[in-house]
Amino acid sequence: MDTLNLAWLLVAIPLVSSAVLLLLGRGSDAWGHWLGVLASAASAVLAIVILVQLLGLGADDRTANVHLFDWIPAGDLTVSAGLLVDPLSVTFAILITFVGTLIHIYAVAYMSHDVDRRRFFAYLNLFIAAMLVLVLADSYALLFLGWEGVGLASYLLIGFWNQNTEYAVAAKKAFVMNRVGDMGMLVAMMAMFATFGAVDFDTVFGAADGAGEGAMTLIGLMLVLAACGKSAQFPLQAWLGDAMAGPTPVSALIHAATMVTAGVYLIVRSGPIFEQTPTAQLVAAIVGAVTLLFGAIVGCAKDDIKKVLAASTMSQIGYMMLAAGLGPIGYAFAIFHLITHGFFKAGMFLGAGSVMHGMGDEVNMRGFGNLSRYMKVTWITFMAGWLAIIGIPPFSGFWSKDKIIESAFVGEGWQPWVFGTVALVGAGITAFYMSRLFFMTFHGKARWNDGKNDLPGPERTPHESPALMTVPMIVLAIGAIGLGGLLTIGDSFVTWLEPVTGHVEHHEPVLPIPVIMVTTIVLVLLGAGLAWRQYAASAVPVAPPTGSVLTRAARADLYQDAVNEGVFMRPGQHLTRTLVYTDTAVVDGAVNGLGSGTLGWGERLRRLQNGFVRSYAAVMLIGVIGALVVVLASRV
Amino acid sequence: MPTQFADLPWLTILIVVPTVVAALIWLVKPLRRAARPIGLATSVLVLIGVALMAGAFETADAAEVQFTQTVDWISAIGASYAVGVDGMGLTLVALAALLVPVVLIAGWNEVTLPSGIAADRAEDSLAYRRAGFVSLVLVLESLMIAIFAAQDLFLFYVIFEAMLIPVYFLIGVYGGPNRRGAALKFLLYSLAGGLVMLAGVIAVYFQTDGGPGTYLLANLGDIASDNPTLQMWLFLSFFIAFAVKAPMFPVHTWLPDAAAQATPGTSTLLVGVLDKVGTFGMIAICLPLFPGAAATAAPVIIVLAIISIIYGGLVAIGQNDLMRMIAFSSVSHFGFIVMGVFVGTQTAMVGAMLYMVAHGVTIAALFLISGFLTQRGGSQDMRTYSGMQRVTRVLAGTWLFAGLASLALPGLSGFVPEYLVLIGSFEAHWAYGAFAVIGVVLSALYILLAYQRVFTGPVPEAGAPVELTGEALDVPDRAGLKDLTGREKWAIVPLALVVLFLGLYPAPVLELLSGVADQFAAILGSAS
Amino acid sequence: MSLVNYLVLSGILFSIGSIAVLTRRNAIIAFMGVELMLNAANLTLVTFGRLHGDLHGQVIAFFVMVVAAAEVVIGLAIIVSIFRTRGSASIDDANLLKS
Amino acid sequence: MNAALEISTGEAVLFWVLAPLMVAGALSLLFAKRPVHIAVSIAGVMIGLAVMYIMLEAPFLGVAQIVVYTGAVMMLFLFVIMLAGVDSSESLVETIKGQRGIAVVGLLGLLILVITVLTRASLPPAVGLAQANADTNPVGVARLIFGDYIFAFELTAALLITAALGALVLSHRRRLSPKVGQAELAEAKLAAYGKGGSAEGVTPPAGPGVYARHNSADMPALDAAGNPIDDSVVTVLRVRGQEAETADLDADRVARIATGAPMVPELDGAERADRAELDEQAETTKENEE
Repeated sequence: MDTLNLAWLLVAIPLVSSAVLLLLGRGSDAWGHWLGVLASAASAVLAIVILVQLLGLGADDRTANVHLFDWIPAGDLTVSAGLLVDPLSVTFAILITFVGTLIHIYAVAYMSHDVDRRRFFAYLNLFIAAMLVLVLADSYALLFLGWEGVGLASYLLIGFWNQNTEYAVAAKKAFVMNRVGDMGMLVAMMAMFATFGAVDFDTVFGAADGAGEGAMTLIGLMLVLAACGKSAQFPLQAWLGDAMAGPTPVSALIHAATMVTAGVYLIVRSGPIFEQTPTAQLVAAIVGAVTLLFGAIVGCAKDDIKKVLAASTMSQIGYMMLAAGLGPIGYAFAIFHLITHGFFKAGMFLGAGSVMHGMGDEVNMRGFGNLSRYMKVTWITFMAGWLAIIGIPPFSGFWSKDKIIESAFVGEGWQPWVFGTVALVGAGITAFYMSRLFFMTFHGKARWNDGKNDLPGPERTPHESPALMTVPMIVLAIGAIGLGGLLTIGDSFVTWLEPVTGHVEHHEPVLPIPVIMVTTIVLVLLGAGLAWRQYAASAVPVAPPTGSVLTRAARADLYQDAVNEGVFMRPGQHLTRTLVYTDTAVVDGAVNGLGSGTLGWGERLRRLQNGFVRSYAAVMLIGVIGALVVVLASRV
Repeated sequence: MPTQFADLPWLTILIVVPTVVAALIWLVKPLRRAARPIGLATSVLVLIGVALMAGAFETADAAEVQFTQTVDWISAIGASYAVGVDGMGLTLVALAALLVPVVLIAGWNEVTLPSGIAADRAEDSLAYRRAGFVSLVLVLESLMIAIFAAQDLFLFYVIFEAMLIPVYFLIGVYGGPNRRGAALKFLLYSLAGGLVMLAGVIAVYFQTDGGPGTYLLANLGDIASDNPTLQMWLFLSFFIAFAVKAPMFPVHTWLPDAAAQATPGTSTLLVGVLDKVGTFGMIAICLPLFPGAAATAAPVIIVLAIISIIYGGLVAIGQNDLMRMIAFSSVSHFGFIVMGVFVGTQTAMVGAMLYMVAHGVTIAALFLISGFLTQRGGSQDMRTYSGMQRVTRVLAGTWLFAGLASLALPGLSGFVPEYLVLIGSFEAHWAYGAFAVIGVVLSALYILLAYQRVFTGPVPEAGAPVELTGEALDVPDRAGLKDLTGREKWAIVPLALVVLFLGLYPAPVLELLSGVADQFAAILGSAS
Repeated sequence: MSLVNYLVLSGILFSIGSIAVLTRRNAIIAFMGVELMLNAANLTLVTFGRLHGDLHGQVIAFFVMVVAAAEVVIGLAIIVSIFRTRGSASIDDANLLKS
Repeated sequence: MNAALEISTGEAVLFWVLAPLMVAGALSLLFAKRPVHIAVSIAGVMIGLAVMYIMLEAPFLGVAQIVVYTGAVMMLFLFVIMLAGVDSSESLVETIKGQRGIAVVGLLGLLILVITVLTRASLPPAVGLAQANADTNPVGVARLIFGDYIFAFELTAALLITAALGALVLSHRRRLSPKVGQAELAEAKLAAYGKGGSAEGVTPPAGPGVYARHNSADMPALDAAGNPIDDSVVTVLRVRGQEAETADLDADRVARIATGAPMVPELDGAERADRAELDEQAETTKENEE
């Protein structure tokens, strides 16, 4: 297991490179980005080596604990910094490093005009390192380190162009909402320590079934809360849309492929805990279902290409959460969908970035149209991603999503029907809005000013992006096409994950599988067709129409921000203002009042001291007489 | 360890040397010009001395008081000069010894001339003022080391009060425009606390059977155990003094003024080390001397601590003055420490102890870097800054680094202690942890809000007036501010290293602390 | 007639002396008031000495006299030096106690 | 213990004679204006006290009282008054607000206190010192002083010496400037005059106006204009108000003095003749008288 012991290098390499880039400063501007790419690629290679090694082993000893050092040896609580190398974490490591490397390469070109490109790559490497810590950690404490680390990286990258105040605010919003989720994580860990006296996976999972359901439910719910924060699930989803303020490669890597899926990872990893608490599982499933629809609806109304993709990310992660909430039968598929989604969504984001690159950073799809003529590669690759996400066989999205829908129908009582239906409808809507995006961007009539037509807006000269950008897109597109099918052959992926997710024999859905599959495809085609009729065949108005109530609501993200502001922000601001006033006026005022009061009394008493010896003598005499009187009176 | 090495009266040497040097700098005129290098050299020597001492320290029995030295002082009242450190004392002494040189480096040019000094006398009086600053800092260092090493209650009290003197002058002479008021406020607050404590000290004497060595902490156990009411009064008399020092809600209001008026260096020592005396006293004196009362009062104190956590966070969010913001954030952090001390679980206790060190380093970095900024910008009002990240990149980066450490980002110094305190408190009672954890979100808010207001956004062009609530003032040229100089960077480097060390590999420090923590947590545990 | 009369007399003298100290501004006169008070006290001592039939009263009175003499010397010297420096012997002019 | 002594009538009479006088003398403290008067009357009070001591079978103390107080202390007072306070006859108007009131209250309080105490007090029957003074009072006192009180006595000795030294120190004034002798003084004055300063001091100050037919020093000199020069009369006289007015001279002499005309008017021959006779007669009468 020698290379497994080198797993720490996975983290160390990008971390060191990031540190170097940050510390050397301007000195490394010239070659900094290449160092970043190199570091990411190196850990990608290492990850693949480890994968190969694991594949070479029997299914049962595919789990390795690599103990590094004692991190927090605090008497009762001892947390060791150790890596857990098993199929699940390695899968993630591959996804992170591989997609990450592609996006690094893409970014080299995409950010070439930015003076701070070096800093950008430093942050990207930092993110890779943190994300790897997250997935490789062998204890919740260490996982939390990565968890917050990716939060930090996302904060830095969303606010990368923080000279624009809105971007800075968006970054802060993302971090703070994540923190709300992290509170859940912390409470979960507190409960774990109170229950098991430890927070490392082995101990916790080992003792999980022995512990009472109450504690388990608390832990489970708190973990779900954490997952919501990180994966932008309802009700903590508000930040993801604003997070699109970051450069597109960031959106692709962090807010589509990897970081936002950490929540799903957390729940799957914590499977043994959720086993003990159906309540938490159900909550997770419901959250997933709600977010699934939520994202889909929002996606239908947005005109900003990146926001649509963000919404779809939300919705797709909703699928994964739903699957993860279904328990062991869903775990594998959740991860499966996560992987495929990582590929095709990243591809589409890069495509969007390439479109923006060609269209002068325009993001409004109503200003696009008929771009397929100008940027062929982008068009093709994007099409691959599109077909994948809407689930057209044999594209990878079909395999993963279909499995989730099937397993959503598994079970008894009301749940399979509700979840299944939601999943189905979601699939339909997804098809609609993704097709809308695709057609509005690449088909229909051109709605931008090419200098000849008399359309408003600055003149655009759409062009294909350089190879550095297109190559990663192509690679990801291939993944989007083939990966799903490849991993489905003989359930290879599911069996591969079994050491972690546990083996589950096949359950029968409440509906026969063919029926589900056909319904799905029909719905998808319906949605796509609808989109085609509306956005490709007929002209798209450049100015957004008023639209129905639902549309307007969806454009406003179903008023989630309004709710947040009304419920948390405004009262919070009032509270702080009041407290600040109270602190100075009341708490401090009392003290100062005491002081000035004393001064006043001093002033008054001072008058008695007129400095005339005779009056002092007089006072003395009176005092003596008084004293004598008292003494004698007491004698009487 | 080599015996003759360990037998040296380390602590006494470390206590005496800075004071002597300070006196020399102050009295010998020719030395004044070289006051700063001499002072720096001395503090570095002390740091080395502490390092050697730590090397000779028996980590195995860190709970034992080591390097002890006891001499009868005022045998009539049983007071003696007794010094010695256990694991906790050692770490805090190390903290003090680390911060002093850093402050001296960072504040190299901090002391400037007051207006209205004749040009011909300018050089002299500047040297004079600087010498004064350095020697005050050195005296303070002596006292800080002494108080963490004091093993005699009376000695502790004397130093506790003596510390006020240098700090008073550091604030009142070298501070900002409103320094005198702030200094006076600090002095009165502390004296009030100290007075109550004196009453306690005297009362303790009458609870013992007198004789030499009465006040040795080693000889003082469970005072007045047979009379809970009396013990409660005694406990309060000490606790109030420490709460003022700590500072806890609602006796915290001296801190923001002091921090806003004092020079960054002074604030660093004040909040970074001196305030730790409060929590240190709670652990080392309140718990062993009055276990029963401590156990009884614990719930109330913990509630106050939680209030401090949340209240401090919220008020910090609402501040416009950078230094005041940091001060209030400290109120919140001290809430965590006090909670960790009194929940009575070993985990929380060790967390609290580690928190003292970590917070000292973090807050030092925050204060000093903010000081670099405010001295450049000539204003502490955050509203007069914007987009500094584009102008002073290193400054912004280091500030964010320190800020993240302060909001307990895992991997940086703030996290491990906060994590331990939270986990330990939850172990004691779920509500403690559940409420305290709100502080985690608040800390993110006030730090990042400050970062957003100061360092992000467009860089204002010179002369453009910013609209403040009420008054509008012209922004001096922000785009022209210089980034950190080499000296300033070197002042931050050691802090940054310690921050990372405490965040990634706190094991060595925890080894020193956990033994002591066991001991004190056991006291509270057995008493309740 | 009984010895009480002596006591009453001394009381009256004492009162007069004290009031003089209070009311006269001239240091010398006030000082004489002090002397009168001392003597009144002496008278009481001697009277009681006789009343109780032992000499201690007289001895104490004697010592009072001696001390009084010393005190007068010093007091007058002070008055003189004050007069020299301030050109006045008024008590109220010497109110340095005030601020 | 022998029987309670009864006080002889003579003593009573003497007491009733002395007491009012003493009180009256003491009251001068409150009402007299001139320090000198007060000092003298207080001296009287002291003597009265001395007599009372003797009446109270304390002859030694009585004598000491006369020696110490009347002889030394009060005389010292007089010196000081002459030195400092002669002209400091203050007005009895009170300057400190409420001082009088407090004083009166204090007076009444004291008196009431004393009276009540003495009336309520139950004194033992008086014993008298006959026994104690068996071999003369001074001896008895001396036994005590040099016996029980020897230490206190020695202390008083020290005290007295200290007091003397203290008085020296206090009244000694250190010379801050070099001694100015007559020569220096004269030079300085002339130098000042040369610089156009006043002629003050160069010309001696006017002495009192001593004139024919009027030769007392209380008469102010007259300046050229015939106006009196007050400074020419000794301070003490002026303070005491014993200064004579020029009005005491008849107007025409004042005029003559002013104009410098001879005091004796010019005479014609006849007049001169009988004037001469008159003079001769005066001579002869004088001789006869001798």
